[in-house]
Formats: sequence, C-alpha cells, structure tokens
Amino acid sequence: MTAAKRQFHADVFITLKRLVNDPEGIEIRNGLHNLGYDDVSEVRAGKYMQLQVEAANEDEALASVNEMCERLLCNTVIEEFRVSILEPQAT
Amino acid sequence: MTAAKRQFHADVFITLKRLVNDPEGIEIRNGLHNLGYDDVSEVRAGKYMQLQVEAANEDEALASVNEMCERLLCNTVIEEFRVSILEPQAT
Amino acid sequence: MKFGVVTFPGSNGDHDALSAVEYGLGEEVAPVWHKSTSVDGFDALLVPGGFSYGDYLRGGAIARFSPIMGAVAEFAAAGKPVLGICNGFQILTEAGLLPGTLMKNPSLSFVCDWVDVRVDSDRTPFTRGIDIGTVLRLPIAHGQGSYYIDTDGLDELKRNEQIIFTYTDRAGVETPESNPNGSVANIAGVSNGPGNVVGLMPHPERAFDAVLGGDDGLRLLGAVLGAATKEAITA
Amino acid sequence: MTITEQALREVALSRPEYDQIVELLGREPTPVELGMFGAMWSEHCGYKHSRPLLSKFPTESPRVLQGPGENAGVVDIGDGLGAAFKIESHNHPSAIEPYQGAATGVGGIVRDVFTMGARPVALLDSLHFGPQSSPRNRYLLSGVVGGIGGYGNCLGIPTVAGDIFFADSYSANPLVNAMCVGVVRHEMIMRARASGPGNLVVVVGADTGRDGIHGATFASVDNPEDSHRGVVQVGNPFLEKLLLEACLELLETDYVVAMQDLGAAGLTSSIVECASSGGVGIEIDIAKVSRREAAMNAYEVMLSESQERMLVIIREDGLDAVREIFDRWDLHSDVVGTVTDDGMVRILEDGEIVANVPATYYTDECPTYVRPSIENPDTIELRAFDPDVLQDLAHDELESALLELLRSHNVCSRERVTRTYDHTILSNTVVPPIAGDAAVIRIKGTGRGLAMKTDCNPRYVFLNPRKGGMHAVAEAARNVACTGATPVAMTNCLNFGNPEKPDVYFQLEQAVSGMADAARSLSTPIVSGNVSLYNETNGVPVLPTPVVGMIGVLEDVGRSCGMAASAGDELLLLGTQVATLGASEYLAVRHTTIAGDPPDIDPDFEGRLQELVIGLIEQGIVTGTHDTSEGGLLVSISEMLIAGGTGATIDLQALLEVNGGRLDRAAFGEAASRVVVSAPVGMADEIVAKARAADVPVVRLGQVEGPTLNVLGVSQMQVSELAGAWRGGLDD
Ligand SMILES: Nc1ncnc2c1ncn2[C@@H]1O[C@H](COP(=O)(O)OP(=O)(O)O)[C@@H](O)[C@H]1O
Ligand SMILES: [Mg+2]
Repeated sequence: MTAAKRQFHADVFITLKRLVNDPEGIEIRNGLHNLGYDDVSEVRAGKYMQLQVEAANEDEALASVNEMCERLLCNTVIEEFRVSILEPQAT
Repeated sequence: MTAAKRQFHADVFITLKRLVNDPEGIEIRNGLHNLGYDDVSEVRAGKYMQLQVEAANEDEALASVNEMCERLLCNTVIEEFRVSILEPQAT
Repeated sequence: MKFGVVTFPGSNGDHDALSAVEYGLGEEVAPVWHKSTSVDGFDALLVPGGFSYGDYLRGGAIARFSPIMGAVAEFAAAGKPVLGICNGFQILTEAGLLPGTLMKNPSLSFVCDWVDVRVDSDRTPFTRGIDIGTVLRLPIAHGQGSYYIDTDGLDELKRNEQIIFTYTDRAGVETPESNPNGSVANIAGVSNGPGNVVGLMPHPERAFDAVLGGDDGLRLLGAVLGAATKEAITA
Repeated sequence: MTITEQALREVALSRPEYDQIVELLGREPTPVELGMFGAMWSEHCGYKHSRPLLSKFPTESPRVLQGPGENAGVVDIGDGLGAAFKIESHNHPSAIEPYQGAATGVGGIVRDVFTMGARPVALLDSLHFGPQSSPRNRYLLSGVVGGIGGYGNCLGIPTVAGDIFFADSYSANPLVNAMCVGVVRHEMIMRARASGPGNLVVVVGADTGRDGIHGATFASVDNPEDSHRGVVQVGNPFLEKLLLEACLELLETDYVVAMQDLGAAGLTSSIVECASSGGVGIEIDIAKVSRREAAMNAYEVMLSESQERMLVIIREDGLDAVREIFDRWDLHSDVVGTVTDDGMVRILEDGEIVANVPATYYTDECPTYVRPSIENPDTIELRAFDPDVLQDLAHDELESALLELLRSHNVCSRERVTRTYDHTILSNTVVPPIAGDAAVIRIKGTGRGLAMKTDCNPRYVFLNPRKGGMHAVAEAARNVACTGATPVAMTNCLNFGNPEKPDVYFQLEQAVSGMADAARSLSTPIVSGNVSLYNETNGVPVLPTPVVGMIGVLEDVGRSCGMAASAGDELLLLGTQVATLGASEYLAVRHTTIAGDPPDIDPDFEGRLQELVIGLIEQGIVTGTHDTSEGGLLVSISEMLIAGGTGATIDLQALLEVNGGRLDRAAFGEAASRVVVSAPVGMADEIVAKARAADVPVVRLGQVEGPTLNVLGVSQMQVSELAGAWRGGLDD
C-alpha cells in the first residue's frame, strides 16, 4: 500500500547437488549419444522457473524469491538453487 | 582428431510456449500464494539442462547444442528453448 | 481404535485406505480433510498415496504446507502412530517428519507391480508383532519412489534401526533385481527416530483381500491394533 | 452471397451447407454463428457421414438404461447399479503431441463418464501405431503410453485393459482410443439435458485459453493473421481429479439439472447440446467466462477446447450450496447465463448479441451424407489369395516360427506398457492386465465383477470389412467370456479414412453392418461410441479400425478366470478346428504377406461357445482359459504356459487332419470361436460331454507338465525360451 512496488522478473534455476545421482541427465546424455552427439560428455537435468513478482526493489525481490526457494521451490536435501532477478518491468 | 577441441559448458533453458497451458506453473503459483507470497503474479515452469560439450569454438558449440535442442531436448510443438554457452573450461 | 485418513487435493489412495481399514480390519475410520487443523479423536493416522497437488514441483512438496500438517506434526511428536504410504511417504519426508527423500525412478517411468518386502524391524507400531525377516507381498505404483539419503544419513538409519522395510526377493534376500526403483540399500520404508512415524512406497492398503491378489497389507495395518493394546496394558 | 471460399474452408463448410444455413436463418450468419455451425456440422460433432450407418446398430436390451445419445451409455449390472461407459478417439492430437494428445484423450473420456453421475472405476486404451523400427513411431508410442499413464495414474483410475496393434498405415496417423467405465446408482444417472427456464448455467474448472481451436473450424473473425490455431492442449489431471470429486459431490445434492463436459468445440457444443436435447434455449454472456489470456474474442471463447472444464446447469436457489462445494475443492466457477424458454442459443458479449440461433438448427438440421460405396479392386484381389499355395512349414522350422511369432509386435507381451499404468489403485482389480483375456474388477459392495476389453483385428477388417466387423465384436465378447463374465453391452470407436472416397465408405458401411449383426446375435447392444474419420497420411487411409469396447458381468467375482495353465491339468480346444492362414499374423510375419480371406465366423456358433465357456468357469471345471487370436493355437498355448510357468505335451494330430495335413495351419492358422481351456485331471470327460451337449466341437490336446512345450512328433521347445521371446518382444 505504502511504498510503490514494481514488477520484477525472477529466473530460478534448480539443479541436483553434485553428489546426487541424476538418472534423467544420464538418460538424456545417452539419447544424445544415440543421435551421434558424442561430444557431449555430461548432462545434468534441472528445473527452470520464471516468476513475476512485485517488490519495492531488486534486493527485496531477490530476498523474497530466495526464501520461496528455501521453503518450497527447492528440495534442499538433494537440490540447490540460483536466483537471478531481471530488469524491472513497467507495472 | 584434427582441430583441437575444447570443453564448453552449455546452459539450456526450456519453457512452454506462451499460449500453451502451464498447469504446473499455475499450481506452483497457488502453492506460493498459500504460503503468503501474494506478490507473485505468475509462475512458468520449465526445464534447465547443463551440458558439457566439446567443440572447436564457441560458435560450433552453440550450433551443436541448438541442434540437439531441436532434435531431442526440446519438444518444439509446445516448448521453446534458449541456449547459452559459458566460458570454455580447461580440458 | 479410530484411524484417520488425511486427504489432500489429488490424494487418490484415500478410498483404498478407508476401505482397507473398514472392510479389511473392521475398525473405525474417517477421512481428515487437509483444510482441517485438528486430528483430535484419532488413534492412528494414515497419509495415503496419490498425486497431491498433481505432484507438481515434487511429490508432496505443496501438500506439506496444508493446514492439517501442523496437527499431524503434533500428533507425531506426541508419539502416536502415523503411516505415510507412497505419496504420503513423500509428504512426510518433505515435512521433515521422516529422513531422506524420494527421487524419480531411474527408469524415469511409473512402475506398477507386486513386490516382495522384508520387515526389518518390529519396533514401530506398524510392524510390532511381525517377525523380523518376514517377507510380505505388496503392490507398488509410483514414478517417484527411489529412496535417497546420503551416506551419513544411511549410517544413522542403520544405527537407529530406522530401516523398516527392504525390497528383497521371495526368500528375503536383497538383490539388485528385487529393487524396483533404485532405492539406496533397497530401502522400501523407514521410520523416524522414535519409530512411531513410518513411511513406505509399497501399498499395504491395496492388499487387504485375497481376491485382489493378496492380503499381506492387513498385517501392517493390523499391527497397530496390537501395538495400541500393548501400550494400553503397559501404560 | 458475400462469403468467400476461403472463409468457408476455414469453418469446413461446403457452399451448399452454407446456403442451407442462410435459408434456415433467413439471413447471413454472424461470424460467431458461422464458426458455431462449422463446429457443430463438422464430422466430429455432426456425424455427417456416419449417422445414417450408425442407425443399423442394435441399441436396446433389458439391461440398457441409457443408449447412445448421452455422454456415455449405461447398462444395469444388478444391485441397483449401472455401468456407464464409452470409448473416444484422440488420434489427431496424439499425432501432433503424443503425450498431451493421449493425456487429454483420457481426460475427455473420464469427463464423459462422471458427467453421467458415475464414479470412474476403470480405463482401457486401444492403440495403433506404425512399425517400431522407426524412431518416430517409437517416440509416438512412448509418448502416448506416457500420456495415458500420466493422466490416468494421477486421477487414480486404474488402466486395466486395452489392445495394441502395429501396421504401416498408422505411421503418421496413430490411433489412440481411450475408454472409461464408471459405476452409478440407477437413480443418480445424470443427463445433459437442460431444463427449467431461469436455471443457471455455470462453467467450472480451468480458465479458458486459446488452446485447441481447430484449424478447420477457425474462422478468423477479427484478424486472420493473428490466428492462434492449433495451440496444443496441455492437460491438468490434478484439476480433473478435483472436478471429478466436486461434480460427484454436487450430484448428491438436488440442485443439478444437467451436466455436460466441454469437449470438442468447447462451449459451443456443450451449450448447444444441452439446450437442444432439453428442448429449451440458453443465453450466456461470454464476458463472464474467465480467461487465461487477455483479448480473446467471442469466437475464440466459444470454440476454445481448453481442458478440464464442465458445464453445470443448476437451480437458482442452489447457487450458494453449489459454490460452497466448488470452493471446498478450490475450483473456480462462473455463472455465465441462464436457461430460457425460447429454444434459442443466444450468445452475448458484454450484453451485445453476437449469435442467436435456435439450438436445433445446429443439431437436428446438420446434413447427413450417404456416399457412393465401392470396394477397392485391389482388396478383392488380395482377398482372393489362397495361402495354401505356400510351402508348408517343416517340422524343424516349428520352433523358429513360434519364436518369431511370440516376438512379433502384434503378439508379444504388453507388460512393458501395462507396468507403467497404475492398475491396482481403487483396490478392485481381480484380473489385472496380461493375466487374462479381459480385465476383471470387482464392484465394491456387491459380490459381482465387471469384465472389460477393447478389440479389433484391423487386418481382418481391411481384407473383408463385413467379416472383420463381426470379428471385432465376437473377439471382444469372447475375451470377456473367457474370464467367466457374460458380455452385456459394448461401445465402439470407428477409426477410418476419408469417407468421401468410395472404397473407404465401403469399408465403413460394411464393417458397421458386420458389427451390427454380430452385436445382435450376441445380445450385446451398442450403447455409446465415437467416430474418427479422415485418418490418412498422404492420401493413404489407415487400416479400417472399428474398435469394440465390450463389458461383461460376472455374478461371482470370486470365480473369475485367468489364462494360466496349471501343471497337472489337461488342455482342451473348444470350438472351431479348421483354421486358415488368410489374413493371419503368421502370413504377415513369415511370408510378409497381408492377404487372403480372414476366417469365417458364425455369430450364433460364437454365442454357443461363449455360453459353454462361461458355464465351465462358473462350475469351476476349468482353471485357465484363453481364446486364440493373432498367431493361432500354438501362440495361445504358449501364452497359457508362460503365465502358468509350466510346459505341456501336445498332440496336434487331430487338428492336422482337419487342416489338410498342414502344420502351419494347425499350429498358426487363425479361426473365430475357439478357446483353449486348462482343466484339472478328471474334469476332461465332463468338459467333452458338456461341449457335445452344446454342439461345440472339442479336441483333447494334451497334458500340462514339465518345462517344455512338446509337440508330439514335431518339436520340443523350452518354455523359458518362448517366454523370453514373448516378454522381450516390445524391447527390440
Ligand atoms: N460409433 C457409435 N456408436 C454408437 N453411438 C455413437 C457412436 N458414435 C457416437 N455415438 C454416440 O453419439 C453421441 C455423441 O457422441 P460424441 O459427439 O462423440 O460425444 P461427446 O460430445 O461426448 O464427445 C454419444 O452418445 C455417442 O455415444
Ligand atoms: Mg461428452
């Protein structure tokens, strides 16, 4: 109500922790090899989410999305995440 | 065999096309709202892949990963993709 | 004894759990809607299988924040019996009530089958009175059932006797072939430290009548009755 | 007339059809009306080519509670319960996006069933693909199977039966037919007939987006360049599950007048059909329909095929109660209009009329066509082929031929597919996939069971459409009978090519007439169905594929029968002894020939055989039953032995004699109306006596024993090897 809020676009990248086995990545790599792409030595499969979020400023947007990741978007037992906030959009 | 190849790291981002229904994104948004994150107006769910690929140079790496997306990684009927090639790594 | 079946939007094993208790065990049972905030009056809770919230994001990820989960956590903390089945197992791990997590099957596809499961501990209310080493035949039906825990966690599970069910062959020997989903150490089910909260991927509630191919599931669901009586006596 | 050919093409109407519309209305249609006519008069909704043929189907019996004309048919299954069921195709969407195409196909057929007030209890899928040697066809199969499992598993409805067939003609045009069976108390059967002017029209479920607005009917009202035609529909099984539960809960109240899902042609067809069949009008304002996207025009809203939406017509005084139920399930609903008494379907956009046409113009006035019908001379020639001119199989080739057949994609085990379907959810599954000729589920609260199966041998239909149509019905019924259930009714999906071609129309007409005759003799009326035409690739039609979905009732579910042979038993063949290689799998696999006349079939004899088998199961005289279909007798026997984990010693002498001394015909020839049974020792004499009394021929084949299949005097084969070939077939 008080401070004017702006729209931010947040990109969230979720990947499996390094030590966790990634069958999906292995499957994709095998699929690529079958198609002849032998130059691919590794594939890791993850998730990508695009959020539209309102916040007073970029720091606030980042803090808020980080919290969403910790609480819901990411399973921190096996996954890790990275958030990047893109240019604010006109509201 | 001939030209020296280097290792590139490629990031692949796959998202549903704009007009395609994204039930997962909708349910994640609802989940965030239930947690009180009312400032999130939209979530689009996608995929993120990290590839290690050998190529002579960045352009070749990009072309090759683009082709993999067209052929296997991305279901171009409903999805679109973006590839970004990161700094070459020491082989 | 009164069972509660905690039902979320997208749960689909709730009907089976209700039937198994009502017709299989002949005990009192009622659904508990996820928007409720109380589990008063129940002696044991079943968190059934299904696709709560469509399994979007990850199985159990959204359901664990449902209003009812606070009451479930209190119920568990009070040492009362809670059994999470399949998606219910996922929900309990997401909620931190059980250790480890469940990942996509390495085959990347759903698997529906009957498997042999060995009972490894009788210290939980759902296995009390069942001889350790007993092999039960139970259905599985899941796409995200690969139990994962890091090595330290696994050691701790072993130390505390928290591995409750293991996929084995008919003879009770764990083999790679008898592991249907790549679970660490063939683990089919675990408990929390005290043992009153148990989660497993196989479906005891679908095995309550010989005409369906087996009724071994009733032994697990029924064990809690004996457990309750025992506690009442010792209390 | 100002309308251009281009505009007509976009709504898939012909010039005479357009003229007819103008004459009906006494004016030119508005753009929205034109689009609605295009959709309602399309083959899909209007059944222009098939309606006259479908009238041949028998649709009545004392069991039929609801025949064709509603979202699903319903038959009485005792104890005051009915089985509601229907099959539907999602061929074209699956060809474009196999996972979502198949998933939304399941979603659609499930809505058809719970719309009737029935709780869905089982799913079946009938799939037809091109050869798996092609990566594209493998991709299509795995995508479709993934989509069916993905949607059905999430809904918690077991997928218990189906069929899969491979042939070249399905390469670019796979057939994906899904069937759903539900159970409903008689007094709860709901219908899609609006009534009571003043009642409210509610749309509930997903927001409306631009998905699935079909190219053929997309009239770009505003801006032809900016057409969003063909946005692929993505299903949300979670939302469907909420809809299912909420709608069933809603039907327990007194407030619901009618219910209709939004399927093909979206709001248009659901509103038009509800109004037309109820003999009332409906007025809606589409501004009240929640959208997923901004700036959708009236046309798009009326024709969107966004999934997981329902239309519910309720009494005005029930609105609060209805809202409460939807809220409880977190479902969004909009009151979009009211029932009127003037018979008009009136569409407003922000209060302004954009379409206003009597409902019956869209439905009853839809033209029908009877096309010229001529059999393709090539087919006549192929049918005339006599397979007996081929060299017979040598004794030492029997094993390799059997292995080849067991491995063949049309014969081998479907377990790789069925493992990915949840078939134990709901705790009703008594005979799961693979274990028997049909699936059996128990009907909770009763001692009864329901058996079900889809079937069709498209090769038979191709080579002899009339006979093939009869076979499809007979085989589906026989499969049901082999579990011990009495077949009671069927649904069907007619998958054919372009009916405007005389030879395709001939196939359609003949197949339908064969199906009708067989259904009549077997007393299995047709209570629902679906037609999918124009299944062609580069002008080549798919094999004519009239899929039959049969259901049967088992009085005592504890007495159901699977196909496993038990060691110590005796094997007997009941029914037809003379087999033919015409149109057989053997001919296709060993001689790469698709030719010859398919086996003869006498539906009356088929009925006697089925009655006999049902009786034997009921009396507990047999422990395993399996009919013989693709691959013939030795394939059936092998499958029974694999299921039982045992071997057998078989004497084929009697069969060789009646089959012109030919080993290939005796072992792998195909025939209608034959069932192999496994019977405990001591029962064989009784079976022979009962068969004689029923006027059904019987042959004692031999003993179930040991680890090998020993065909006396011909070949001895390890069952474990046969099992390996059969189980691994789909992996190659
Ligand atoms: N091949 C058929 N045999 C019998 N009835 C059919 C057949 N095809 C369609 N019908 C009936 O026509 C009616 C309309 O079918 P359809 O348009 O496919 O339904 P929906 O609008 O629910 O998709 C249904 O009652 C259906 O059962
Ligand atoms: Mg319908």
